[in-house]
Amino acid sequence: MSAPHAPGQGGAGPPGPARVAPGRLLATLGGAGAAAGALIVFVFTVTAPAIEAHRARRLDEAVTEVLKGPARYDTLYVVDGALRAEPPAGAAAAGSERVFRGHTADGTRIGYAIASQAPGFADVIRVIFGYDPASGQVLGMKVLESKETPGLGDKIEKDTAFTGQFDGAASPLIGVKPGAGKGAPGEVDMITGATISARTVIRIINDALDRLGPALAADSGSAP
Amino acid sequence: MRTTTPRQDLLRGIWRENPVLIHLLGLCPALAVTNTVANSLAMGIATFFVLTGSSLLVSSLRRLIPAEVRISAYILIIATFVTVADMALAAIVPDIHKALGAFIALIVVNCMILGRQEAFASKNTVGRALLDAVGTGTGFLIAMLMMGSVREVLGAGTFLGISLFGAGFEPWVVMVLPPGGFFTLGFLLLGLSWFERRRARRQAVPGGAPALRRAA
Amino acid sequence: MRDLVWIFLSAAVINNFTLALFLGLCPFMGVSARVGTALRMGGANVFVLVITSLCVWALNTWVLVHAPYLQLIAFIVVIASLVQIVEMAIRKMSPTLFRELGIFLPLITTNCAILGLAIFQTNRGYGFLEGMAFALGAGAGLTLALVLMASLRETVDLADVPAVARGLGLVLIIAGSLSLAFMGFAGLLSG
Amino acid sequence: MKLLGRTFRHGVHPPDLKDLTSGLPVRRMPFPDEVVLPLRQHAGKPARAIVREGDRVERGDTVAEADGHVSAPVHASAAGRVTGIELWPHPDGSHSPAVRIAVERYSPQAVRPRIIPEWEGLDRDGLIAAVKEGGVVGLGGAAFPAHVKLAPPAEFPIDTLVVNGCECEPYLTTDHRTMVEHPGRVQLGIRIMMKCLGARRAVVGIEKNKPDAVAAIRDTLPADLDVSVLDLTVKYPQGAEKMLIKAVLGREVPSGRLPMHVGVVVQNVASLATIAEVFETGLPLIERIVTVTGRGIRRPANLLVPVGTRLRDLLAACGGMTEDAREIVFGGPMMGQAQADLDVPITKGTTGVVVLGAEEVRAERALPCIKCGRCLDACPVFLDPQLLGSLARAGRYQEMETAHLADCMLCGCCSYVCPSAIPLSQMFAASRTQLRRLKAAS
Amino acid sequence: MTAPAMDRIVTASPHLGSRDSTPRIMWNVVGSLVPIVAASVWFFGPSALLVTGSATAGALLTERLFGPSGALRDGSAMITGLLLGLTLPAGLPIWMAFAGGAFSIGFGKLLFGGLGQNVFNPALLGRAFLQAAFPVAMTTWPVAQASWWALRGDNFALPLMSASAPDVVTGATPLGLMKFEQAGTEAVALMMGTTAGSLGETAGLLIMLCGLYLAVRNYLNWRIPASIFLSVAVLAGVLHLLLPGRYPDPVFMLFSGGLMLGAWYMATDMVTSPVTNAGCWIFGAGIGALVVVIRLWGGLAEGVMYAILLMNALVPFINRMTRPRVFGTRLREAA
Ligand SMILES: Cc1cc2nc3c(=O)[nH]c(=O)nc-3n(C[C@H](O)[C@H](O)[C@H](O)COP(=O)(O)O)c2cc1C
Ligand SMILES: Cc1cc2nc3c(=O)[nH]c(=O)nc-3n(C[C@H](O)[C@H](O)[C@H](O)COP(=O)(O)O)c2cc1C
Ligand SMILES: Cc1cc2nc3c(=O)[nH]c(=O)nc-3n(C[C@H](O)[C@H](O)[C@H](O)COP(=O)(O)O)c2cc1C
Ligand SMILES: Cc1cc2nc3c(=O)[nH]c(=O)nc-3n(C[C@H](O)[C@H](O)[C@H](O)CO)c2cc1C
Ligand code: SF4
Ligand code: SF4
Ligand code: SF4
Ligand code: SF4
Ligand code: FES
Repeated sequence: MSAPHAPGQGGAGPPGPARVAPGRLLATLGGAGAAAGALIVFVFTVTAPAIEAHRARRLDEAVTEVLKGPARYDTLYVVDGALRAEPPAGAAAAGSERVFRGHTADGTRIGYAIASQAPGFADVIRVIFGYDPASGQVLGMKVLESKETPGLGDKIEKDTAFTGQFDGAASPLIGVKPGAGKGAPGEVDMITGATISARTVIRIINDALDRLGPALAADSGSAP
Repeated sequence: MRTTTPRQDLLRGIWRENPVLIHLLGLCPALAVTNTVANSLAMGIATFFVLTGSSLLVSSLRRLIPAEVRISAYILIIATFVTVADMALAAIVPDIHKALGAFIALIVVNCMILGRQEAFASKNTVGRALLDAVGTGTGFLIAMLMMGSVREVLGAGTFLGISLFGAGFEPWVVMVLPPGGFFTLGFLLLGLSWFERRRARRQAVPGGAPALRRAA
Repeated sequence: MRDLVWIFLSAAVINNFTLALFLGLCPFMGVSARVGTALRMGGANVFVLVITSLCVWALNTWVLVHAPYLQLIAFIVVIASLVQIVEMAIRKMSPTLFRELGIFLPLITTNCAILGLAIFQTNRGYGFLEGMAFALGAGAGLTLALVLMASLRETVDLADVPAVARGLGLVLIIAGSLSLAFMGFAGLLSG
Repeated sequence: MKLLGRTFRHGVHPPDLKDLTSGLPVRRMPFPDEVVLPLRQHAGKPARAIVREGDRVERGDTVAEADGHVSAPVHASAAGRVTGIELWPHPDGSHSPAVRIAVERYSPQAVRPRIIPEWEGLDRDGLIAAVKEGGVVGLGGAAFPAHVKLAPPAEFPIDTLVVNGCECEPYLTTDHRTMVEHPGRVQLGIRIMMKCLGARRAVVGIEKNKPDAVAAIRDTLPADLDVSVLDLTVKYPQGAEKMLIKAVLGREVPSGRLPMHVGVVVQNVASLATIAEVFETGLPLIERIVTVTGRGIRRPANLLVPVGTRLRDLLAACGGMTEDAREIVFGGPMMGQAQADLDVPITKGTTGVVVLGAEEVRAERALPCIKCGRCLDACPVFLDPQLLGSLARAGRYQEMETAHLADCMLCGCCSYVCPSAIPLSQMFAASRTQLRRLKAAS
Repeated sequence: MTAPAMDRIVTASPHLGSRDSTPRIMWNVVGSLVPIVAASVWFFGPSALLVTGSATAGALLTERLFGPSGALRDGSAMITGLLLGLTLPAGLPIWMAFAGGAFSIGFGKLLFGGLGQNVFNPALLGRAFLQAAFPVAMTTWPVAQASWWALRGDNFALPLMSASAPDVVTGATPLGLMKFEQAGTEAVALMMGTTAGSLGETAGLLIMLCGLYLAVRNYLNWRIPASIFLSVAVLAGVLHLLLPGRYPDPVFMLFSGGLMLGAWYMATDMVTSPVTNAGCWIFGAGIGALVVVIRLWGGLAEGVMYAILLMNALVPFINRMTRPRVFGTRLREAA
């Protein structure tokens, strides 16, 4: 790996700028790092409230939409298959699943908002939906994130005829071809040309309810 | 050092040496986030900001940064500006921030930015580095907008979300899908190359081409 | 298990890292003229991606929970240094492997595929195994795209490509066509 | 393999078109007014002229002698006067030095009395010297001096002599007539050659479309030697020596090597008959059988032609050409050389003259290669002509070399099958020249 | 002597050539497509002619304008146009079919240098482009209507405007039924073509006959359709035996969708398939496997087009791996 040396250079060190003492290297890098860190922390402190507010607003809107306007909601954590009010301690905190329990102004429980996901046509689809264990009905559904094809798969979020069907649909949901339904309470008409996306949404909800059903039932059975 | 006028420093990057269309640098964002004009604009501005900021800092620190660690130092500086841009976008335009996703963070590794630091900012005065960064950044922004406009207009029939052709228009969905990105850039390059060749032919026979054609 | 398989396939073919997510385009355009080089570049990428996935998982689990705003800088610094260390280790232990892959390592330590993997893995909250599946899938996807492109380019090299399309114009059109073809994998394993 | 008949893999099946002449006995052509004897009628170094303008020569006299080991002498094919040694059109398309002889009108064309060597009495060296004196070269196409083949280096012992009676080119019937009319000579040639080579056995390979030739050779098989006859599938290029060795012995001559490296020497039947003639009549190679045929010739024939006869005279002897004659080819239509000049002489290696009619020749413009792969299925040496062709067009000669251009034997099968009429084998010949030039330059 | 009429030529050997020429092969393929186009008109009425005609017009016009002069004579652009047309639904606006034909030839062929130099099947690239550009129009399959004369769908939508006939009666293709409704279709219906689908994906038997004609005349490499059918039949057969309820039987898999047209006419495009016979077996087996994977586990009902395009991309690689051993080389290495 020896670079060709000019004869007069005495062979010491690579050609190019004069060698610098390692101390100075460290000092410069350290200095730059510290300055960069400081700048980032500064910007972070300035922007953090706004970012947090956006995040909260987004969540708020979603929960509000699928629970049909609760007066307030609590955040619950799924720990070992049961719902807890406090996050689990330690490292697991960040990764633990959350559900949101909505209440009317007078404190009656409306139901739970649950976020879940599965692979759709293009990529993972993430949805949040409201569910009332007491009646076994889905209260509403909103797609949080999807990359489905514009004009086809994106109807799962843009087509109100599709999203509207989830309001009050009995679980488990049954996906049917448009017009092929027999009028059963859990039927949801899928979207022609986007059967995969529509079916994924339905499956996400059914799977999430299979998984969390017992915990939700237990929680809604407990005293308010 | 190269002998260029400040005017050249500024204008060079905008078209003649456009980073995307001529040097094919920074292709990832040019393809990944140009499915709408708004995204292209945001990405272009963020990149512009990072490029100018980094160039400023790198050129002012150029005597302090030892050659051995210069690349690391540049990346550190760039990463800092990117983090700042990322947080700023998240705070100011959260929806666009969400749409751009990971690609804001990926500005760090945009070869165009590092390339300008290594090739220009680290060797020139603050003023010239600034001009160069503004030129290059604008060039990038222009390329992004060209891509974004073609893709949004054809792919959705809208420009910045405003419908152009009315309800009956059949959008060419492929244009906003990944293949459309490749096709659009490919087509832009073909067009450029066609223009380039035509001009070269014209210059080769100065003023003579029409006459020749008539004679033939 | 099915999730892991999906994560792998997703990065490899369904949403191919290069052809659908546009990550790693520089090597795709630059190192795809010859099949042999493309294969080795792909191999080096797999290698770095796996290391990256490990790093990111460790950073996310133990460090970044405390300082999320340092994410980007931490990724870059840690990945770059770790790859450097591994490179030195390989050079010591297996000079042949180093000759095959080593020369590519410095080039890709901080390319966008690597950083992209780090950020996607973080955003999607992948754990250790998922991260591995993701890294391997991404590596497979990059290698596949590189090798396909290289062998197609070797063929097209012998064609009478019109002057306007010579160079990257045609490469982009081929990439678009490949991307179209890969749409056939859309929705795989989703039903 | 046995079931399908003995052959090699790949190759093509052009129409054989031999009916025009296969039944016609060989007749002697009248002597022309002039013969032109190129000094280069064989592979290797050209011969050195030993006559001068104005010299009188008898039929059979040496006019040029061998220049080195891989070379052969040239003899006067008719009595007459040397009118010059000058550049003359050569069948390969060039102009090259030739001895012109004005033939004596009323000469009996008798040969000088000479000692006919008694072959049984000669040892190996004596036999080889006699063959060299006789100017015998391979009559199968390449005109390689026969005495060289008779003396392979000691480190490559020869166990088998393969006798090439395939004549797989369409139209040609030279070897066919030789076998039918002179089976005894062929057998004597085999005997002499086996003695020189020390070969244990000889195998005669004949394509199945010549049953009378197979029968003639079979009927004359010697009792005391291990000589056998194999009838082979009709397929071009069955007669190419590497393919023939594969077909009759199952041996594959390694790439870049010669038959002797696998213990084999291949000799054409007509060459063997000529060797025998040297010891039967004492005459050197001064005349040969030439098939003059094709849709463009009025009276197709198998003629015994003095070497050096000009094409013009030969055509005249066959009634001239028809109206729709389009192309005159020396050799078979697959590998032969098209001739532009009617003054070119017949040489020792000219197996036939084929005058092709308008509807036979291929005059279409080449279209782009459509990657149909037919050329790969045709190439008997398993090259990828399609790839070689693209590389040739791009001028990437070095890559052609790694793609085994050197193994191409220019048989033309690939060009024959190509639906886009791409002159592949021609491109390969040109590329070889280019490659040689590049190497010489560097 | 009689001087011959002197229009003699001097060319390089060989001086004979086989009878086949590229235009001859191409026009034979065009001829063999005529019955298939006729059948599509029989099933779908004048719409079929409109759609195929405009796809062909798009292809021919592009070749004429931007291709080398006289290129139309070789007939390959005609094949591209016809085959593209046959893969489209009868109700497609004809401007889309035209655009598809133009894309096929322009981007799929001419940009690579014209005939013989393209790496992807132009017709399929055009179809893939249309499918990605207009996914709704491309998956709207009109079914038989009351009158044979009635136009289906929205053939006459204005250029750049969408097909929005609300009254069109659409049906699901047999594969769509299988995939999204777990409903089977009778094999006889599939073979005779009385199902919904693209113009040329119905009437499997007819396509097979026309393809066989080409195979017998050696205008296509029979190994490709053979290996496709073999691999589809074997894979689908094994899966069907394991889980008969979940996976359809092989006969259905062979005769549904575009498999027949794809296997006989599109995978066999010599330009975009391997040059070696061994390569053709691999190529076909790969297509078959991808078809089964996409149909049974993918998000799309039909995968023939994508399978062929994906394998097209592998062709240079396959060619390189299956290049035959040059005569006499192994022995040399041993020596
Ligand atoms: C370019 C393209 C995009 C597609 N996008 C979607 C999509 O976003 N969601 C989906 O479920 N199917 C999508 N499809 C799949 C097909 O439309 C598929 O056939 C459809 O899901 C079947 O539904 P159907 O039986 O109701 O027609 C897409 C297909 C293509 C060709
Ligand atoms: C493509 C090709 C075809 C040939 N066909 C014949 C043939 O049919 N008969 C023949 O005697 N020699 C044929 N030859 C020449 C033989 O390879 C070989 O040189 C010859 O048989 C050696 O005998 P000779 O030296 O007596 O001519 C052919 C050569 C090539 C390259
Ligand atoms: C350079 C060269 C050297 C040869 N040396 C020998 C040799 O030493 N012994 C031999 O039997 N044949 C030798 N041959 C003859 C070939 O084996 C072959 O018979 C001759 O080239 C005619 O082959 P063809 O008519 O198939 O082209 C030699 C040929 C060439 C071109
Ligand atoms: C058997 C056969 C099949 C063909 N199939 C296609 C095809 O599927 N698509 C196409 O565009 N051209 C096809 N062609 C025509 C031609 O090969 C094609 O346009 C080339 O790809 C153009 O370079 C076919 C030709 C033949 C002989
Ligand atoms: S550096 Fe990375 S992000 Fe930038 S263009 Fe290259 S590959 Fe894309
Ligand atoms: S270094 Fe790697 S990523 Fe960058 S241009 Fe080269 S190959 Fe591309
Ligand atoms: S000419 Fe050469 S490449 Fe062509 S078939 Fe004969 S040996 Fe093969
Ligand atoms: S036979 Fe001709 S067209 Fe066919 S692959 Fe060979 S060179 Fe190409
Ligand atoms: S005639 Fe058959 S090889 Fe010469």
